[in-house]
Amino acid sequence: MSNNAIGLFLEATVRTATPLAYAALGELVVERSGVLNIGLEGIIIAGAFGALVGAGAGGATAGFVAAVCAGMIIASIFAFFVVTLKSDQIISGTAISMFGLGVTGVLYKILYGTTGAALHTPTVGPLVIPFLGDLPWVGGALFAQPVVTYALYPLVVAVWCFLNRSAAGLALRAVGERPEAARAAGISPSRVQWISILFGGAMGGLCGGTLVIAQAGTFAEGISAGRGVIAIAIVVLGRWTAVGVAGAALLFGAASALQYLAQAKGWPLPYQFSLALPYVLTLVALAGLRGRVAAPAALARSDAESI
Amino acid sequence: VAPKNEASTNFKVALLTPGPISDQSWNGGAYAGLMRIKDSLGAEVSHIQTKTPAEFEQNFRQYGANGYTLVFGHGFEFQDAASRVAPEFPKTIYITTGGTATGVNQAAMGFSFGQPSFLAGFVAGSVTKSGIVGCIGGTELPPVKASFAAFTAGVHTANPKATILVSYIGNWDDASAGKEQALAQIGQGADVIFQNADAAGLGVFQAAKQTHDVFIIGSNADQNNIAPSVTLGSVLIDLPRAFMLVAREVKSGTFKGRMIQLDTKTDVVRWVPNPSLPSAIPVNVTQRVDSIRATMLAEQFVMPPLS
Amino acid sequence: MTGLHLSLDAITKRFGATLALDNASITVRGGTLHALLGENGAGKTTLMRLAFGMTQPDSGVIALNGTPCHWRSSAGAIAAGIGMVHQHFLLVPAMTVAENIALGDRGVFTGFSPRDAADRVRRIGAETGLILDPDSRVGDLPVSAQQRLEIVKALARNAKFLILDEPTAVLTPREAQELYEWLRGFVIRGGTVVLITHKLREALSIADDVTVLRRGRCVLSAPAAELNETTIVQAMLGGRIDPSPVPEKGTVGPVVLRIMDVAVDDDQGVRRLTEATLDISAGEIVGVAGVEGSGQRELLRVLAGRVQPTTGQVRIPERVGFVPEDRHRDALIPEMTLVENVALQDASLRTGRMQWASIASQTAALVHAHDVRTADITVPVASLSGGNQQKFVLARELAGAPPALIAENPTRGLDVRATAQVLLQLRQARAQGVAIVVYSSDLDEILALADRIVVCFNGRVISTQADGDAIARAMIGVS
Amino acid sequence: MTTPRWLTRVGVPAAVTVVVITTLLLVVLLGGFDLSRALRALWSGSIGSSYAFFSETLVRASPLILLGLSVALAFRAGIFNIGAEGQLLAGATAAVAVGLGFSQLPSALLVPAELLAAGIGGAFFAFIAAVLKRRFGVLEVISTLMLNFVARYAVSYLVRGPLQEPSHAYPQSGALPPAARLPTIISGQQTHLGLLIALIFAGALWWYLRSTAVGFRVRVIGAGPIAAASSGRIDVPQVIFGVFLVSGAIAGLAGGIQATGVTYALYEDISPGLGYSAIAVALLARLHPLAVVIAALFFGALEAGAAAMQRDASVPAVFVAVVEALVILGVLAIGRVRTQIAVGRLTAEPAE
Ligand SMILES: Nc1ncnc2c1ncn2[C@@H]1O[C@H](COP(=O)(O)OP(=O)(O)OP(=O)(O)O)[C@@H](O)[C@H]1O
Ligand SMILES: Nc1ncnc2c1ncn2[C@@H]1O[C@H](COP(=O)(O)OP(=O)(O)OP(=O)(O)O)[C@@H](O)[C@H]1O
Ligand SMILES: [Mg+2]
Ligand SMILES: [Mg+2]
Repeated sequence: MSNNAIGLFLEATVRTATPLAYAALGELVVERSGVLNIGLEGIIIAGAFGALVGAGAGGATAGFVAAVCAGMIIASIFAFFVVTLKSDQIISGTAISMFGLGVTGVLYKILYGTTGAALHTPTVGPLVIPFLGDLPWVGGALFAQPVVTYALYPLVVAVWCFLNRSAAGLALRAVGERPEAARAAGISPSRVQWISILFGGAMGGLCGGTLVIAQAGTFAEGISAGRGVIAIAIVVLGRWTAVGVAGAALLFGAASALQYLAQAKGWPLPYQFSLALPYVLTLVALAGLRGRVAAPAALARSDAESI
Repeated sequence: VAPKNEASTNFKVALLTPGPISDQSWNGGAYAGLMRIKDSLGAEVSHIQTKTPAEFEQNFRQYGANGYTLVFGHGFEFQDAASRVAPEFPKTIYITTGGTATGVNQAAMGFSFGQPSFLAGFVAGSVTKSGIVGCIGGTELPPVKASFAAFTAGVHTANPKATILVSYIGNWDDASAGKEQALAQIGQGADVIFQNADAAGLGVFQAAKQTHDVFIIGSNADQNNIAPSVTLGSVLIDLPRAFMLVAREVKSGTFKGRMIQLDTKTDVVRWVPNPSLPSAIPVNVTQRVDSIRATMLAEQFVMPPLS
Repeated sequence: MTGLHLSLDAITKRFGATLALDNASITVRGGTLHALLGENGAGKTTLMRLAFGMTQPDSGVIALNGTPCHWRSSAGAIAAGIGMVHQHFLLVPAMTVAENIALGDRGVFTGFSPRDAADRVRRIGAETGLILDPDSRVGDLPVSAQQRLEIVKALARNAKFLILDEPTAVLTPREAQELYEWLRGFVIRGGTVVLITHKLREALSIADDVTVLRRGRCVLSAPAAELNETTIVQAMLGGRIDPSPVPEKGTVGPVVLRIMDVAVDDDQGVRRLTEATLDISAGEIVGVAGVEGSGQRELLRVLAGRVQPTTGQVRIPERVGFVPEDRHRDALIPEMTLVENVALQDASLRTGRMQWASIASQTAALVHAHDVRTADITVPVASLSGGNQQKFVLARELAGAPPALIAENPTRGLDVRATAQVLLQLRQARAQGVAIVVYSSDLDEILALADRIVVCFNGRVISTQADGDAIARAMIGVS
Repeated sequence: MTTPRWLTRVGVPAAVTVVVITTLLLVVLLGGFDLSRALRALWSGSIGSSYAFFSETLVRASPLILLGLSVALAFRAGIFNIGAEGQLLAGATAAVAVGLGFSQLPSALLVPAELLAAGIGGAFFAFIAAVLKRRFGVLEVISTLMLNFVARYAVSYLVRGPLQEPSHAYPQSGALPPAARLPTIISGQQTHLGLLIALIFAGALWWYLRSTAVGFRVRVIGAGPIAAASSGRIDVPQVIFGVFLVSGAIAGLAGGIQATGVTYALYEDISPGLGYSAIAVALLARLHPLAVVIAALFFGALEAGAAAMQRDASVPAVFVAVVEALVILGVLAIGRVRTQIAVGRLTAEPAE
């Protein structure tokens, strides 16, 4: 492969990984607080829709703000059910997914009619960083991307620091591992989970926002296309750590980029094999990562606080 | 949305689509057809979006039981269910757009999508500078495959040495993945891309908007307005027209179960160059296209052997 | 007035049908050490959880230095300077010691530095003698280390008022001694302590005041100087304990458990036990002593057939009763009913249909014979008080007279009467010819119970004379 | 506490119900369609007529019962198998392959052979995840999820390759001959034998978990794996392996009855995410096999009613999704359904 081909492949890798990394970093924080948000799909699509409306009204920045807000609104419904009412997380998540997909479809229909929004949404293009952007191979992938990709680099560090180097992060992890112990230490598990779910909503919203404003430049009813589920898988693959999640998102991005490349190069294999590649590679990576992996002990436990 | 004047008639028409009607393509076109039947023929209409074969049959049966006169299953995938249900409800006429199954009260509409696809291919083959032309589909369905084959024949007629790349996105909604597939093909040198991916195809237009000197050809609906600056034209199926043809027959009682082939001559399928980009296609190419089209109208056109 | 002065007045607390506290009152004078005593299930833990804000009373007033407090969570109590050491540890197993210590530091932007937290752990260890490795994962720690961590956690928060719920139950006598000394010093420096314990002698020797609870009511409250063990036991039980006749020691029979040259490696491949050779015969009780991590844990599990040795020969019967130290995790399924937990024993050997009716009647008989206090045999085991869970495990493992029984700390957390009962049951089993191995961190208990004693030191099993000093020396490797 | 208990018990669900209904009305107002018509459609399309009940609701519920049982069994053993979707596809594929390959066999042999193949197909797909778990310590929650996608693309390939119908025009398998189809069990209705099979499995699983020693071991492992190994002396990894396969087989069987009882051929989109709905079904039933039947009926009725809302009340699909979501949330708020399992128990440790 030529230098250029590798560069393009890496660019596609980072582009594909970016929205996934947002959603997965949010989900990471949510899961570390003991909540499994299967409703992430609904949050992402809400973010995408928010971005469409916001960007249409006030430009790309407004689009991202609206995406975050939309994600948080859906997330707050989820939080109300699983934290306040202590309903089953998986059923609630399933319903929230459906709700997100449905409600955005409804609003889309109301605001844009049956003809849709087409490609008139403002978008953000790549912002090339001088010198770095011209580096061979990785220049395009790492330093000629939209701003949202750059924002991700410090975000990974920030999430890592928050979880591992702050008292609040410690409290959040304790809630995910053993809420009774957290309570005994004077921490309110409900409050922690509410906040983490809202954060997850904001990040899921950004995932949707990225899809619309930095990538597709449009909205379609199923545009989240299973990314919520993939993000949850990425959290597991990344072993519930910020750096691991970033790596897993990149791995998934790379596998997808390879898939695009395989098809574009006309490699002689059925296209379904190409499409299955990211999933198979993830499995192989997991099998290669032998060893003890444990989810947060109180994950998906809805009786957590009733000691 | 709700039917307003139901009193006038008991001409009831139903439509089953496999995807959302906001896709500005296959499904949106069919819904426009249904609306035209409602407005022009005063029919009472019903629409349901349903994707799984198990439900096709159930819904066909319900429409039959509820006295619908005409039921469209929008896609070849509906034909098995239609064949099973049609004999049970002889008073209801079942039409599938695609497929070949027919019966007393069952018809299949075939679109000679190959002819305009050939013309589009001819344009693409003439316009390409790199000699590399791409096709991007949602999933590999018979009409999509047939259209790509005819397109390929057209490209080779204009430019025998051209290379054709074919990629499938794997679904019809993921506009972001559609864009990545397009970027991967552009990375391989493609400078004209023929897309047939409904909502996901919007991403293909977006990719071209962000790249220099890449043109897109749309499918199914007139997609010339989606991204007028990069669209060469659209291979159009005038679904409202096609639906009206059948609905009139049914309403007037002249309908016979048969294979209804709709071609260039019926003006249901046609190649529509983008009027806002008149200079993109050289005049001599346009002339050649018109002369080939004339042979089609005269039913003298012979498709070159498809590889 | 020095220190924090806490009073709980006319407190009532119900859990469903259970009246856990019935108009109970207690006054803890600032700058004193107050012992809270009572039999299992008397309501001690519940009363102190209320004082710590973890639950709220149905009625009654909690006042600190005369000011009524209405804490909605333990955050309020912690802020007021109260710390609590929980009987059932409230630790986060997946985190390190240092992280558990830092947990509960307030503030959104407060940082967490593992190094500072580790220093804190070491400093407190140096001050109190409660030594812990700051970087080890709590889930991997033995129970006694977890107990130390619970105490260190409360101290790290600079509590001025400490509640300790049975803190010495799993400590070695030496560790307990060190803790008590430190507590006295804490009180002298102006701290206040409430100590819940079942070790009456110790309580009397270090407490200033004593309160006794019985069935949710305060039945005695007086300065320790005015009390003796007999008056306390009478108050606790509402009468005297009748000394049961100690069953005759039967004759020692054939060898039942035999291990030869056994070695055990742990998951990391570290050798935990080496060259272990031991015979245990029917009708004898062998006591095992040793400081934690000396190999006794592995020895007991090999004898119980729960761990396969890395090398060496093991000859044990198919069924061996086993009472593990962490009964909550290793012996019981708390959410399942008593009946199901009886069925759990040797579940792998069961075939065909479950004979629920007969298992239920077996359970009823066990519960009756061993005086397990429970509302019903179809309630979850989790609803039993800790002491009763312990009795229940022992009853189950002794059922049907297995050829051998292995027990770790069998009287941990039991009140005087229950302790006496357990010891009696072990002796009765010996009389019936069961081969018994008992490990206890309480040397006195082993000395009182065992026919012979082996000491584990550094992964080796050493036979020694049944003499306190000799054993104590062997335990620390001095001969 | 200041809030009386009864208020939280009754007040919160009541408040949520009000909110849910208000949202529903709001959605209706926004959409501009007729609410009473929509609700009537929901009712008449699900249980309001014998046809709706027997031919729509029950037909949709049948695979959901089996899938719900599959999920419930796995979860009971502490296995977080969310691969019912992939196992269903594998089962449907195997059933169709056998049905087409041995189409000359008499129906009495062919149909059982198809269903057996479906079970084996599902078990095989679970086997992959079970081996990954046991040998490589791969958490099944992610491996089964990934395998769902793999299954989808595998079916997509098969219906265009080895299993494609004879004319090679359409991405679907050939149609099963009548002898290879599950018979219907009520004349004039679409209810097929699969329903009976599903009900039998529900009863059998209930009996098995409650009354047999093996079933008891499964429950014990799910509730306390460490105590199961220590006190019960159970070979936990081995039992888990076995349960995983059985769970996969039941999901595969669901695919089998769907292919042989409803679609009569293999299609790419043969499952509209039934395997995912099944997780909600199982949890709503609190993993109780008999309750799974009821939960599956609820979901089946909801889906049938939802289709009727689109058809008869012109409620667009997206509105229908909102209504379905609100109904589920309403049930959650009123029933206060809580999880019975802690995913965190599922620590994967490679076997040594
Ligand atoms: N959360 C609870 N739910 C139901 N019952 C409870 C709860 N907590 C305590 N109880 C019951 O209240 C009573 C008092 O329990 P408590 O734990 O206070 O006893 P205790 O004096 O600490 O006993 P022990 O010496 O065994 O520790 C017991 O009968 C116990 O079963
Ligand atoms: N929901 C509940 N219903 C009934 N009992 C409960 C419930 N929750 C907790 N319990 C039990 O009540 C008891 C509370 O008291 P605690 O935890 O202090 O044990 P304990 O009585 O002190 O036992 P011991 O001192 O003998 O170890 C515990 O055994 C606990 O498991
Ligand atoms: Mg207690
Ligand atoms: Mg206790």
